[in-house]
Amino acid sequence: MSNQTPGWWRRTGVDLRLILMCVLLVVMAVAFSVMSGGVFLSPENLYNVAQQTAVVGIVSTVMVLIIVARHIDLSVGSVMGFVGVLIAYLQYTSGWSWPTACLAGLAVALLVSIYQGWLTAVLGVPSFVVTLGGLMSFRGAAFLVADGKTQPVNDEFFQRLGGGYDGGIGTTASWVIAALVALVLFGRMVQKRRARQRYDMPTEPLWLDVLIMAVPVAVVFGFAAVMNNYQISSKSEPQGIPIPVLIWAVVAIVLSFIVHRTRFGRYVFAMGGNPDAAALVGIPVKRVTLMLFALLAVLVTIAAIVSIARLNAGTNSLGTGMELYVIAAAVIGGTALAGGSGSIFGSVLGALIMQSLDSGMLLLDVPIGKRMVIIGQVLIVAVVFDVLYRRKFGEN
Amino acid sequence: MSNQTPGWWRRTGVDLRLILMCVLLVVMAVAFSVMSGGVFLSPENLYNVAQQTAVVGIVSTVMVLIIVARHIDLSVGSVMGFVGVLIAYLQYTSGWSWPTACLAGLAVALLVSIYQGWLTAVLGVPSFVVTLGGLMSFRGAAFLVADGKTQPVNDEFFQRLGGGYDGGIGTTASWVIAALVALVLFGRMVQKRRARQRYDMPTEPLWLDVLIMAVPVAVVFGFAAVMNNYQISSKSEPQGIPIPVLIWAVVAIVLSFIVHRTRFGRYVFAMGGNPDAAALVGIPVKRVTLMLFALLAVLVTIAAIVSIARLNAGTNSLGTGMELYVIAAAVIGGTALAGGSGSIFGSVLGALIMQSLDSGMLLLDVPIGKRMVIIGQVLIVAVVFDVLYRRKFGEN
Amino acid sequence: MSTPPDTTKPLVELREIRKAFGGVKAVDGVSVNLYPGEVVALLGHNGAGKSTLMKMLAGAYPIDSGDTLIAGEKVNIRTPAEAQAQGIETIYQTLALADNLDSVSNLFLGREKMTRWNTLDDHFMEVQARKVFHRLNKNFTNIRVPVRRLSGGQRQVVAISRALYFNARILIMDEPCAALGPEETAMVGGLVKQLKADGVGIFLITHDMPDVFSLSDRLAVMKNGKLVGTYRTQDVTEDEVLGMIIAGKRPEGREQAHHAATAAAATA
Amino acid sequence: MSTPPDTTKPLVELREIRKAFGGVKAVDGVSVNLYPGEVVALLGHNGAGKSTLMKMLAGAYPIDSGDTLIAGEKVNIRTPAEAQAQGIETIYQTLALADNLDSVSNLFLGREKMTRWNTLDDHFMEVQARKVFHRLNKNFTNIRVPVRRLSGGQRQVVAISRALYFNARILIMDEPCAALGPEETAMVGGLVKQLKADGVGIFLITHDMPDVFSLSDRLAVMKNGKLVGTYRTQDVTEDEVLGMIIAGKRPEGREQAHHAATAAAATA
Amino acid sequence: QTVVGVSWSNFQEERWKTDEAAIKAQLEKLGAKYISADAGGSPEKQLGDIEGLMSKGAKALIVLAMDKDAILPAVTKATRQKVPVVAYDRLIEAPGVFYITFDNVEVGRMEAREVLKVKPKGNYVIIKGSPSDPNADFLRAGQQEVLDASIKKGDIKIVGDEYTEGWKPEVAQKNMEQILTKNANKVDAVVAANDGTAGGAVAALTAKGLRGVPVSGQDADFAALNRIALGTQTATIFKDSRELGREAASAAIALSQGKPVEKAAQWNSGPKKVALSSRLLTPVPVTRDNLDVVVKAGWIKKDELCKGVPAASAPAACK
Ligand SMILES: Nc1ncnc2c1ncn2[C@@H]1O[C@H](COP(=O)(O)OP(=O)(O)OP(=O)(O)O)[C@@H](O)[C@H]1O
Ligand SMILES: Nc1ncnc2c1ncn2[C@@H]1O[C@H](COP(=O)(O)OP(=O)(O)OP(=O)(O)O)[C@@H](O)[C@H]1O
Ligand SMILES: O[C@@H]1[C@@H](O)[C@H](O)OC[C@H]1O
Ligand SMILES: [Mg+2]
Ligand SMILES: [Mg+2]
Repeated sequence: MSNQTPGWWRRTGVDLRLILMCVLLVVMAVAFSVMSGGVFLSPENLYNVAQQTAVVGIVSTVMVLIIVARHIDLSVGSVMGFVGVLIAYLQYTSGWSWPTACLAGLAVALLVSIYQGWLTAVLGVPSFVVTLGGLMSFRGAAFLVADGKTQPVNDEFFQRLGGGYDGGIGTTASWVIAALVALVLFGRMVQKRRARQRYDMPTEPLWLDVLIMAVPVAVVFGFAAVMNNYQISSKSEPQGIPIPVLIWAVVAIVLSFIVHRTRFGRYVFAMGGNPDAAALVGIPVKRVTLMLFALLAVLVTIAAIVSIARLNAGTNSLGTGMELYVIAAAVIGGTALAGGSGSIFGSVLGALIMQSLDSGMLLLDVPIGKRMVIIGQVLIVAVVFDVLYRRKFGEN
Repeated sequence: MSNQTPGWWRRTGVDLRLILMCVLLVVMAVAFSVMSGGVFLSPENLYNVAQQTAVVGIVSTVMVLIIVARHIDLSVGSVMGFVGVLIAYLQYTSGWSWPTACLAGLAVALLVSIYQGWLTAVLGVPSFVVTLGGLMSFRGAAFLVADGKTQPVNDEFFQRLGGGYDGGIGTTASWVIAALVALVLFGRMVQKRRARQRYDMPTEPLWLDVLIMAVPVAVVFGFAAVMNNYQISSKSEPQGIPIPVLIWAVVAIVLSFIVHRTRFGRYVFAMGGNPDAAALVGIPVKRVTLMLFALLAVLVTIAAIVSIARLNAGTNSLGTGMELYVIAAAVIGGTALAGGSGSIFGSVLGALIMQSLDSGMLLLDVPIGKRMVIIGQVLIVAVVFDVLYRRKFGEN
Repeated sequence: MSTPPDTTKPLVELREIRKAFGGVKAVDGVSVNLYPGEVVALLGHNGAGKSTLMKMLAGAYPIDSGDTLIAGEKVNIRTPAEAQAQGIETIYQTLALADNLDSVSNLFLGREKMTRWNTLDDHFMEVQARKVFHRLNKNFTNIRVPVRRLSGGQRQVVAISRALYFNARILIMDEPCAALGPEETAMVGGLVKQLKADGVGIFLITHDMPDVFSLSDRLAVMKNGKLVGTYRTQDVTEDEVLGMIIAGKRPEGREQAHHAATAAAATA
Repeated sequence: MSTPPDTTKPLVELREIRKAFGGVKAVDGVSVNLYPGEVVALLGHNGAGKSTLMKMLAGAYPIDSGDTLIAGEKVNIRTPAEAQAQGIETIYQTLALADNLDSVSNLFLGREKMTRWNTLDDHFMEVQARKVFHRLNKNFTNIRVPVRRLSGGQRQVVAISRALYFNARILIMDEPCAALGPEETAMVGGLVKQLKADGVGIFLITHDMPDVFSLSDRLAVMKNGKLVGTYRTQDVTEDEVLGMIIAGKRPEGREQAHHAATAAAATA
Repeated sequence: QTVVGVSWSNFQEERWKTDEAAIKAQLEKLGAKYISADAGGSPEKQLGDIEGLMSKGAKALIVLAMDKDAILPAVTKATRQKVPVVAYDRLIEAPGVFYITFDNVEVGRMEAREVLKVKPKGNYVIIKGSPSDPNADFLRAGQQEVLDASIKKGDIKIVGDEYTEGWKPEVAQKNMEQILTKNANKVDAVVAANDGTAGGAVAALTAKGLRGVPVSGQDADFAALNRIALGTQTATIFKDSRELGREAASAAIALSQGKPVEKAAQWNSGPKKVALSSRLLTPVPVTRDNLDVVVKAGWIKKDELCKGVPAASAPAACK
């Protein structure tokens, strides 16, 4: 959806900026690996980084859409904390089963989100203000749920959602999933070529289309292979893809689909590009905004579930400050704060870059103070790069 | 500068919204007073609230201008922490005198701010991103200064700047200042009437001008009287106006002057109203932006000084999360996040409203969770009110 | 489009329409109607209320009071989508394009063609878009670029195409040529004539007198939110029209025409 | 303004000016000049590069290559402020007003009158503004309201007044009447004539042929960033001008005029 | 070379720097390698940190838990991989964990006891820690145990009991000011959760000219020790983190080699009653009278301790 790519890159539908970001990620990984004596690229560390990134990554995907639509949500961290503690509380203190507790959590998240969406879409209060208030309020609410007490979560199945000891899907399932992805990508390519031929539109040369398809397929298989190579010493089988990462992947794919192939996605971009025009051409702006906030609620709930499953507990500090990382991931991934442009895949890369940086520096024993200084500046550098790129290729 | 006032209010140059906010503040104060058995309106509590608000209030005044110019600064809390620890460190550990330490702190703040301003003004990186990076980086820097160690501040004169035991200016000085304010206001009124007559412009009836002048004069004298009524039992003389409040007042007056009476202020508003137009009519947009960030640095340094003087120490957590309160105060005070409109006096009211709410609820023993929920929602309510007001009086 | 339109019954009747913004009476009791196959020029000074009146018909603003009849039936148009459902298409003075989307997406914005799996049918839309744009401008090929990067004229082409593609019964054109060069302007003139022939009713807002006289059948002049009068274009001179716009002075001895030109001719 | 201007020396000479945005050659080797007391109309299709050329003269865009001479001297105009210092005033197509400020502030924006204590002299500015606005529109009194709330015509009055108040030597008018009704347009026409008489040189961008023929001394036509030609207005017909704009075809047998109308007459 | 991973909760309190130095030194002495991570106060992040330390090859872990429940997944993972875990300073109640601490509840008890000694009767203010740090509640519970009897008797009245968001001194200061005002300054003693918050409370008291109100904290922050020397704070609880660090490091190495830890004892008085091998060090309350403890222990230098203390009123340790 972000058509900033020059020359023939544009024709292929590949965003050069994202490619450059992938390169950045790879360079970073290799550098860290060298400096840490190979540890960074070990299956174990990659498994860790992948699942550590999942929570921020899940929320970032939808934050992209929120920002594209010219909104912002500063309350995601607090709401996630609130919903997380609530779900844990309902299981631990009230003894609910985990599915009921999660549904209740979702219901509350929807209420919160629609309340905030309503203030924004219908009353016209800027979302920055609404969610700034929410940031404070719902952190308080997270405390009130269980009076500040940590709520352990003990259900073993539920814990798997967090990607812990039994939280990988195993080798077979990992291979199957990789194969499925390859199949779908292949099918999509064939379908696209057919459609273009049917409408007499020029198609790319076959080798190019195959290449464009081959790269992600290779990445997926590679990832599965690495994850299938990581075995916890006390277990008989390797881990395979961690469940949180699987959830994140599904979320990212669904959201990409929404962006590229549904009305809702297109309307979100149109609203971000020119809110007045969107209203005038008959887009139900208020409804779309409310739906967007509802979608946010769903993903925040998922993130809350993964988060407490991973921690085996809901704490009232859950998600504190997360909004900053979520927004940063979206922005590093090329989402423009002015609205109207952004990409889901970019947010995935953005989240990975930030987490790799953090994990990598941890491996190198960079002390906390310096680490914070560096992460902040890398965020800026990433966006400087984005700004210069846009300027170079003719954006005003 | 915010010309949203209907009917004859506009003619008088009085902003109806600010009047309504004053009313809100008074209502709140009275309600808290009744519920706390008169404690809220006691001189002692008013002294507390006034000086508790000063730090946030000082930074809010300039945050108004930043937001008016279509920027934002999320790093104020971290930068204040950084500069605060630095000043304390230079005094305590390096043994510098307090004025030198403060100057060094100011120099560092200017460097930081101009670096951020340069990224924003010259490179065109959105200030949201730049200062989000700064929020992380400078919190790390605050830790690095003294390796996380609390730095006590012992100079007695310096401590007075924080408004503590000897931090009031005493009765006589308080009366003198009140009288001076009255004189200046009177002079301004006379001068304005003369100028309008000279240019053959209609003047308001004398009684109205006198009334408009009388209200602030009464408030100032009232404030001085109350502060002169607060006596610490172990002291022989009442406190009088606390120094931090005096600093805040001076800052607010200077900034109001800048807004209304200087080119710089007008340019900031013009840039916020229409950045393209501002550049086309020949306003040196980059220079003005850099100056704005420099001004911010000065005020953040002042706030840092007051802050560590008040706490008698610089701690690495100083100012954590403050950006939210500062922005909230500006926004409650009627500053529009879309840029182009806002008022310094509004930010003063906004800061007072938030702090009164917090301090009032503390007096009433409202537990922390509920307090957070309420403060967040009051922020939203204040802006809902603002939005509805603007809508009613014909803003789009 | 193949059956000849019934040109004797008004397509649109606006009756005593009013609209105020705060204290400003932007539109103040205006009645005007439009017949199939007819072009009514809406004239008036800046701020006369022309755009506001049309925006109400287009569903962009709610009406304060007054009635709207489409093909004789009273309707209540509350949103742009409802107006479109009535066959009303609008070319806004501000173009109303989503700058970050490409021309194809803009053409179909709000009315996307979906595949049978209810996903966007991008290929179909692209092919259709090429055809439509080609009609107005042969050289316009970079239709997959965000419209932000197009020239003023190309942007206007997109906006005009939006209104044409969906087979409007009623077309509102708010200064469609303001940003256009002479060539493009001539093209739009040709289009208006063709649509007329197809039986579309057109409201045309313009400040350009030659356009008024070459394209419109009737003209309605507004001043300060009020209607000065409605005349057959052929009955008035340019000076008389300017007199109405500037001074609000009705030309002497001219009869107002509340019927379509043809209808008036029939009853005459 | 009282000494008669020297109309034999060009006020502005633009030589081989070039400007590209990314790959687009917006202005491609254009040379044009302007004499005191002369109106040069700048014509061309949408996206021809007219606004870009003028924005370079106004200091809004940097020039890629080419020379600018003002009153015979080579200058390097890098910012709008530097252009103003050269006596160049511009009425932008987009008006360039700060919507949140009132008309008085906008009139003086960037050139505020200061008191002797270096503070804004609001009273002086208000009094002056009343006079200036009055000249263009007698009914324009709510000058202390943010310009956001003004009608399109009133906003244009403010923009035009900005350019007039500071005694321009050179005036750039980029479609100044696009949003104006006939009355206001006539007023602007009158103003142009008066400024001409005062010896001001004017570049006028417009799409309106009647304006071209009634106001300009010479006309320069651009197409796709290149100059098609420069002619004395009285030497060409409307059809020839349209031919140049649309097809880039130079009229046969007409001599180009690189001198002011008067100068050309003198040498003829 | 054995690699020992240390996971810190956050470095905001100044004591952890000392702990770190001690652990590092001891590990070096034992020929082991120190690697570490800091969770910046986030339990979520701490999980990732521990995973990172293990992938970096840590053969033993020392964990300062941000949240004793939320840390369990990482600890389980470690124990399953046969990586021994030392619960450092804060309890982690999982089988197999070695617990070494100055008991937080005990610290709470001491904080209250020191103040109670000086002011057995009167109006008490409790300044609690961060509402999102479970230790705040342990401390509070310990304090309550000590004060309970006097409260029931009516000797002591709790006139203020506030959490301190993020352990921030400036918040503690504001809260204290409001509590003072509410009670017309009739406050006789303050029990603060740590030295940072105690600092805020002292600043509030000083500003009201209330000198001589007993205030206690914990951590033996340099700034707090200086206050004790100056007479503005009554007591801090000195948890000699160098000892703690040293012992923890030795324990980690022993465990990683499958050897028993010296002086270990069984302990099972956690909320879940899990039996743990443990080592409980005794925290030392430090007051004006025994300030020399910290100097003798080499914790702080005398000139730092006594900075700005007038000779006339100087405590013994400064003479
Ligand atoms: N959204 C709005 N809010 C407030 N006032 C408005 C709004 N829209 C229009 N107006 C006012 O209503 C009046 C009519 O405006 P309108 O745009 O209909 O004029 P117009 O005839 O289209 O003028 P133009 O020829 O300049 O396009 C003007 O006084 C204008 O200021
Ligand atoms: N800031 C910019 N960035 C990129 N391209 C630009 C920019 N400004 C103008 N252009 C391009 O330069 C060319 C010339 O534009 P310009 O605005 O000068 O045309 P114009 O002759 O003024 O047209 P109009 O009659 O529509 O005002 C166009 O192709 C336009 O798309
Ligand atoms: O020592 C204290 C620790 O126990 C607590 O958890 O965090 C704050 C510290 O001061
Ligand atoms: Mg209009
Ligand atoms: Mg132009």
